[in-house]
Amino acid sequence: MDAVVDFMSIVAIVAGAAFFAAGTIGLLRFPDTMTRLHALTKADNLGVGLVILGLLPRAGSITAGIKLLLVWLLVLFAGAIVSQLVGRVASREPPR
Amino acid sequence: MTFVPGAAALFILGMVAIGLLRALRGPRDADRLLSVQLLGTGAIAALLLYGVPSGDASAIDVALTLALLAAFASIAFVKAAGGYDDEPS
Amino acid sequence: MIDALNAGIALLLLALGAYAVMAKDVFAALVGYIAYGLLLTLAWMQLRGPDVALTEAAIGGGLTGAMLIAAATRLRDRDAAARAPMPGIGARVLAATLSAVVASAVAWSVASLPEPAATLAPQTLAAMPALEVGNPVTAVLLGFRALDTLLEAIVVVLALIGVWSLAPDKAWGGRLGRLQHAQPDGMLAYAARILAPIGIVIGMYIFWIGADLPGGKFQGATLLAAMWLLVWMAGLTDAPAVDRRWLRAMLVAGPLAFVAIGVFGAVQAGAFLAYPAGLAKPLIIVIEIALMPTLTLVLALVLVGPPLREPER
Amino acid sequence: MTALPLWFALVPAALIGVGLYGIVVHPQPLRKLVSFNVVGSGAFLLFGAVARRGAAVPLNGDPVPQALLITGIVVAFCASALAVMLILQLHDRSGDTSLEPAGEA
Repeated sequence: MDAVVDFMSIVAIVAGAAFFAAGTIGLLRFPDTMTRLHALTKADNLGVGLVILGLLPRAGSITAGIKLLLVWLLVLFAGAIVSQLVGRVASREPPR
Repeated sequence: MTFVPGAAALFILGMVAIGLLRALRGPRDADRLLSVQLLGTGAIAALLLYGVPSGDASAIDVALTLALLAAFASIAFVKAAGGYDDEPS
Repeated sequence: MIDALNAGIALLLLALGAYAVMAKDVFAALVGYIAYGLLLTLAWMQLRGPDVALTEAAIGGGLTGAMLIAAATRLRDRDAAARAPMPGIGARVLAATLSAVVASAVAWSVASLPEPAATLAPQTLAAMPALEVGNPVTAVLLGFRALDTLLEAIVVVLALIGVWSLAPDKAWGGRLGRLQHAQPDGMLAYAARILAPIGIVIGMYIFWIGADLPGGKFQGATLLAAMWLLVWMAGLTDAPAVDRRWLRAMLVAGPLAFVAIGVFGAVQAGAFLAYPAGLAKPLIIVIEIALMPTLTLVLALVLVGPPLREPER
Repeated sequence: MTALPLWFALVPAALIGVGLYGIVVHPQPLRKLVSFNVVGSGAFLLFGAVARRGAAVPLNGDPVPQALLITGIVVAFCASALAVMLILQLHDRSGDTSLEPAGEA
């Protein structure tokens, strides 16, 4: 049982790291601000989400687990707000 | 069992550091800001990957603080750039 | 792997610090500086200073970035100083040489620090039971170096008074800062309504655990200040007028309570800021609670700025 | 355990040098302020490395410098905020933030 949990935890962490790689590549390679915003939110939402999912079994206590989930929720929320607001500013200027 | 998280922390940090090249290139302020946003989330992930498996409880509190203030610089930017005043509602 | 992480963080810090100084574009430099602040938080964790990391996360990761970006966006394009020429190549080489000499001197003095390292950690640990707090950093802040903390609380209030003193004469007595335009049902107001309650809980939590775990009044107050600023930027509340009595009372309440407890110690225990036996923990808690509103107000209002609007009649 | 982490001793020294260069050469006050903060954080990091060096079981670092660092960071922030407000006031009243005497700028 422990081995299964460990395995899942490692899979989730590696997948999370992969989303960060995807976010970076998107941020560097995509042609304009809006598409870059799209790449960024994947790293925000799924990258951090999967990393935290992988860390949950190692959290050690219920409180620590709840705080980890709260971190993810806050990151999700911040990502949503930032993409709305920055997207609004970017859409008012002509694309460069 | 701390090898994978540690390596992942290093990898993520390296990735978001490369993402900072976008801050170098721009061309817009918004683009530069995005790379910092990515660095912020990467820092949160690296912090947790490093602190949680080694049993460092304070790492979660630091990550909580960073996550709470993650949107702060961007909000200040949008306010100051005037992107908010004439928002269609 | 720790070495690789340390080396990576340290080199990235150097690169970002250099970028923040050297970048051509002002905004790019500030973005570099904000990234630098985020990395500093990681560096403090690696240096095993979680209390410092929390402070840096709250101030360097949040308030400083917002302050610099807001300032740069207001100055942008209209600021002739940004286009002023850099000094000539000769002057720059001279400056670089001078800076290199200073940096080498610092590096050399670090390399020749005495072995074994001087430390006050054992003394701190030995004296901590008398203070009944579990976090050694809090013990230092409010125990052995309480005078520093008192002076700091006074200095930050002075900084706010300095900011206020920039007010134009006709605006004195008016509300602080500029009016924030916002839509009550807009995106930003939504963000503030969701984030502020969560942030206040987290801020109080960080404040409360400070007695025994990393955290405390500075970190907690910074978070509360950030949340108030968020609500203010969203236009959901306005800054108070500079001449409100409650505002001034709260600003001086923290330092005054601190001084009063110091005098109490001088009478009861024979030295300024000494805690009578058995009363250490309650007195420390009183000081922390009294300083909290003062610090929150100062940290928020130094970013709001001086009063700029004429007083309402 | 008490060995000084080399990276966190040499990099801060370099940061102090870089920041000092920025303070000298930048004509714009806001850039000078950022450079000044780089110098400050370099000094803080150096202090933190010394704190780490003074680790003694069971502590991971000397709490005295760590406590001073916290007060230092808060005071540095307030000083920076005051400086930013001065720069903004200079801009509002004179139209730019040049430090040159009027007529020469």
